[in-house]
Amino acid sequence: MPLNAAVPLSWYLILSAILFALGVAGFIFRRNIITVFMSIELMLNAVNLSFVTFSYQFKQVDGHIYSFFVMVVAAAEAAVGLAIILTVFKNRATLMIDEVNSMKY
Amino acid sequence: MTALIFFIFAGIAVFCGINLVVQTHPIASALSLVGVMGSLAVLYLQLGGEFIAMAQVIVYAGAIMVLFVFVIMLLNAGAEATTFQVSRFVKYLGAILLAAFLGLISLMIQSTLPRTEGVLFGAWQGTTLDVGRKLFTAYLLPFEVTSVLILIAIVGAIVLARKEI
Amino acid sequence: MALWLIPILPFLGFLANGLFGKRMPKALINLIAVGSVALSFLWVVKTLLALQPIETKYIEHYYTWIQSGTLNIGADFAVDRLTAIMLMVVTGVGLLIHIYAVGYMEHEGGYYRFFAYLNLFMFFMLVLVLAENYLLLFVGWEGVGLCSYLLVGFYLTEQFATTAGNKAFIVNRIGDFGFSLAIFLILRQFGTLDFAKVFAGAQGMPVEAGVGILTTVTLLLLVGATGKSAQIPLYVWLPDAMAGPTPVSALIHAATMVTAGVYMIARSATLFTRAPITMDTVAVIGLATAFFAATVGMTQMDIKKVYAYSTVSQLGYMFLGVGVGAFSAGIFHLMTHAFFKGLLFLGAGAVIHGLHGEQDMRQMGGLWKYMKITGATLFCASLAISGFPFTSGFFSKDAILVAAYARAPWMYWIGVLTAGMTAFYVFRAWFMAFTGEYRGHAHPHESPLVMTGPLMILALLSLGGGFINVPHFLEPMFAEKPENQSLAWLSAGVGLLGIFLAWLFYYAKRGLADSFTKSIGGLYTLVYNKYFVDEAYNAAVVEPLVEGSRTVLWRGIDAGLIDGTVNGIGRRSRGVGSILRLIQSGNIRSYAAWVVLGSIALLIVVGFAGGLR
Amino acid sequence: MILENFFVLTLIKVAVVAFVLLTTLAYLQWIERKVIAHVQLRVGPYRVGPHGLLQPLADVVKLITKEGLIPSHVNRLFYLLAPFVAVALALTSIAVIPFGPQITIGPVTTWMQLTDLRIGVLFVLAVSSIGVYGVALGGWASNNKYSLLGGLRSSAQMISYELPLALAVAAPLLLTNTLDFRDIVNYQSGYWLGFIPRWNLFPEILGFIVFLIAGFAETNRVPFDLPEAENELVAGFHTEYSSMNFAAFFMAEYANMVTVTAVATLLFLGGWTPPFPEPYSDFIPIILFALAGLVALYHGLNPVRRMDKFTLPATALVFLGIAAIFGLSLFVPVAKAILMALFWFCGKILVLLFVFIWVRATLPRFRYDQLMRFAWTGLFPLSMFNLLVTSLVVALTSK
Repeated sequence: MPLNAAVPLSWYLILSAILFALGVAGFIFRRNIITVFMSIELMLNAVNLSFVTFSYQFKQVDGHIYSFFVMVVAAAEAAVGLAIILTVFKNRATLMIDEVNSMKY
Repeated sequence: MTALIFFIFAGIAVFCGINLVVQTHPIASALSLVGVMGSLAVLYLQLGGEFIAMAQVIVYAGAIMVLFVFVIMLLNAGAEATTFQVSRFVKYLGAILLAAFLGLISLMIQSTLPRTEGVLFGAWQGTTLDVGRKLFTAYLLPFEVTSVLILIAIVGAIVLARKEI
Repeated sequence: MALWLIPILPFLGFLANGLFGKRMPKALINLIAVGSVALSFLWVVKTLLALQPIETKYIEHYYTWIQSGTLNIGADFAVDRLTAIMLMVVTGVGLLIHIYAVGYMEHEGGYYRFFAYLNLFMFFMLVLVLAENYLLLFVGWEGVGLCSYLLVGFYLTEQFATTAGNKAFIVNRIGDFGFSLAIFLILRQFGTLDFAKVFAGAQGMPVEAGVGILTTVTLLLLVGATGKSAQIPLYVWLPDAMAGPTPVSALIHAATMVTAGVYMIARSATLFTRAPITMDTVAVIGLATAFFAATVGMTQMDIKKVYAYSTVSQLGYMFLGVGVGAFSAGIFHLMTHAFFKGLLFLGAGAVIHGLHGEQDMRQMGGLWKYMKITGATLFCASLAISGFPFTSGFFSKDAILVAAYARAPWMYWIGVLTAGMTAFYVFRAWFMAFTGEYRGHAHPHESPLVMTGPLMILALLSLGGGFINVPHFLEPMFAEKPENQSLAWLSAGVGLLGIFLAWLFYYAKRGLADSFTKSIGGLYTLVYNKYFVDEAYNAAVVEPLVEGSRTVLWRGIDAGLIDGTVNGIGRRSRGVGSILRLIQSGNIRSYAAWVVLGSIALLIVVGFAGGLR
Repeated sequence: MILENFFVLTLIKVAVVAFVLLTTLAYLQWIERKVIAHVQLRVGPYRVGPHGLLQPLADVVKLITKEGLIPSHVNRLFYLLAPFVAVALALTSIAVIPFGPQITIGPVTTWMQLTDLRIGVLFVLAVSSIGVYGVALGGWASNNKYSLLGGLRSSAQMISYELPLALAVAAPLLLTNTLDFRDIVNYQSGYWLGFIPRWNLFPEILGFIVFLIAGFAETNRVPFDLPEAENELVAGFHTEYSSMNFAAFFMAEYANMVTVTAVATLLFLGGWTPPFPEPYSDFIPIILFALAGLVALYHGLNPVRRMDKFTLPATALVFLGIAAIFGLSLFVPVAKAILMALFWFCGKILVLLFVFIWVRATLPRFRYDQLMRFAWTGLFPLSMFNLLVTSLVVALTSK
């Protein structure tokens, strides 16, 4: 297709799907808590992209506002989550989620 | 032009996303995530979300990820131990599941999305004015609630980060 | 006109005292408790004056309480002449008793609790009286039952008090069960519970010869009434209920609550008049109760027990009245009874108070020297209850008896006999307490003005209350029965005879009573032990129930069936869990993978099982 | 015509701006050294060229020719990436800064600005917010505890001061009700009572002060230069850097200074709008430069030092020439527009830069905890208060 043609909306959505899948992959395959956390952020970003895309489709800014809220929530989540990670590291001296398993037994 | 920009930044985003997953060092992952966010911001601009694009950069890349990098540096988290031991289920099925998931999603998107006009840069602009208008009229209550949420998060973070926990 | 203000005021008092009373000084508690009731009394007066004359029913609708399908139950209050009388009685007598209680409860513990309960009772009682539909009335009905339970068991450190409370509550449950059944039947029959609609519907129905729907409904209502108003066979709780503080006995178990059954029957007069069978049942039950309780009352030694049984018997009179169709007479007697029986109890309370808790009449005597006001007022009350001419009891009781005569003469004769016995036992009590020489060990003393004041007011009312021509006032609602003076005089004469006998036995010739009782020893013991009714109930109802529930319910159903099932389920689930446990690896990443699996399944379902467009 | 083409035009602009900017950065350092030296009663750079005017050139040569050494055990990629990121981000934000009004040269009509972004303010905020990565990465990558501490400090400090900065920026935005720099400047054009410029400075004086202080912190300048506190952590995050990498960090710092001052000028000082009404303001540059030239000439005619005979008259000539150019430009509208705008804009920026340098020469350094406490308990509430008051006023006055 010519490089200055319009881009179908579905491509943005597929891109967001790919990013989401990558986030899931990171969540599943990584052991470092921080990386896992970042994978979650990646998923959130992917969702935001689809929000914005839909908001383009419907020519409404609501999608933007949703993703704005997602950002706010992500910020709060990051603050608390990183604090938790710090605490865990302080007590366990490890960042590997598999080694933080005392609730398991 | 739109397509070109889309391809460039979509490529960057995907590359950085993959990089995030495969890199063993948290800092590398964090920076690739920042890359993803930056390119996503550009795509937002393309989709006419000027405010959300800037917010993406300011909030995500500028605050959240800085926080991540900060923590990584603070804990001086080294590279992940390469002993790749996950539960059998994940080891054997994870990749397949993901592939299936991705395929299904793409299929659904392709089959459901109405064949509307594609995205042309500047065809529609969700101006900051509109966002502000809506945010402070229709979405006022959620907005206030998020403020409460943030307050809670602040308090929680401080409590967690206190010395004697 | 803000009828809602009437019950709400005591309720606010209840909230204030119940929530913060613990930290409040007694003066403040009194102010709140008495003040709230006084305010609502004033408001009642104002309302009634404003509504004067209450020709038609005045209804206030506040909001739709229950709205489901065609069923539409509103929270609405109404005032008609019947309600007006009840309101005056409840708030007026209630106010006096509140004032009295301030003095009586002076030295009791749980002061604020007592007044909180008392206010709560006023609230529920007023709701009951003001209610414009059966459900709201039922709310008040249950509420007063609750308060009666709370107040009977007020001395919760005493075993007998708590058991008495339980007894009152449980026995009432039986009645309430019948009442609720009646409500359901009414709902099914008329599709509504509003008095106006129900009675309008009933107007169109003929007087039932056999047992029809109306008869069933009214009989069930009667069951409820017998429970609340302590009629045979459900009267057993009332004598025990005397375990509560005396103001409670006066307010709840003499003046107001126990008369709720009578009120309810009078309220449902439209239904009852169309069910002659029920009417006869009511009359017979009332008569039997009256006679029976009177006999028991003659033998009791505990002063409060005497008055309790007299209450039962007077309630029987009221039932007789409404049973023979003289609703106005019944209500009339309800009012006068509220006066003199409240007075009797308060007087008894004053005596007990003066004797530091002594209730046995054998430990009294010669109290006239110590407490003249109490004695005088009690004397007035006794005159009134024994139908001494031109006292309030004279008019009301005789209105009933006349109506009974019009219905069936034998009823009248038994009623007269009962009247005689009534006169006998009240004066027996009075003579034993106030004449002769003091046989007790405590140091009797007159009660403070705060207690004697209400006594005197009530004394005036019980003497002059008869001139309030209630039957005439209620004429637009219930057809008035013809007066028949000669019959009235007869019963009054019998009353005087009873008084004379009492004077003879317990004042003039004291030995006579004992020798007499000895001569009829067997009968006396039988009566003295209340015909062993409690024991009979125990053997017939309670024991089998307990035994049955122990063997069948507990061992059989509970242990065997239910536990078995539960354990079986537990075993099963443990078996299943042992398999499912493999998923719960505690490895967060495998969880995530499972989530992905689930979402894939969801996608397949939504996407290809026609979830799309 | 080729000039109308967007790309060509932009390229030309970029070339001009880049050249001017980089030169300015180089000479900014010279100015700083000079000013500080005179504040401290020294002469500062004096040897290279007259009054050390060629010093920056020498510095550049030195830095280029030095060996750019990479310590062992550093994370090579990030070590090299960090200065690049820093300087790139620092220079990026210049792109949305307008230097003057719309002008028309022959057929071409354009703004004196690289890109006209409707959300320029947000853009600047965004770029400055990710500017921290350069410092943090540099500090972390160069495997050195001092550098790491410097990096950590700088990231914490920048996050902390981002808030007051943003809030202080938000206040004038509320007044002007736009995110476009040019609209903001246009809003500030005009005068109260005919002679007081309608700058946001006067209603937003509090916000301006907060902005400046936060700006000091954002650019890691004294008294907030904790990341490179010599006496605690040798040179902070750029301890390990040498030659061009070091120069890149240096440039980044100065570029950030320029950006902050420019933004402050645009937001609070009315951008290129002259402080005096139209006819008078035109003569100010002429008078200024002419005076300077005359003073130089006077000193040149009766010199105190040997070389003054030659240097000062030359300078005088330059100044007078500039004055003449300004004078002539009064008769060429286009030239006048450009020159006036540039004069006032650069003048204000230079004043602010002088304040930066002045503060550096004057104030001691904060302690780290003081720095943080100051940010969270002093500056943040202050800016919040300012924002609230402003919004209240706006809400009450706007209909």
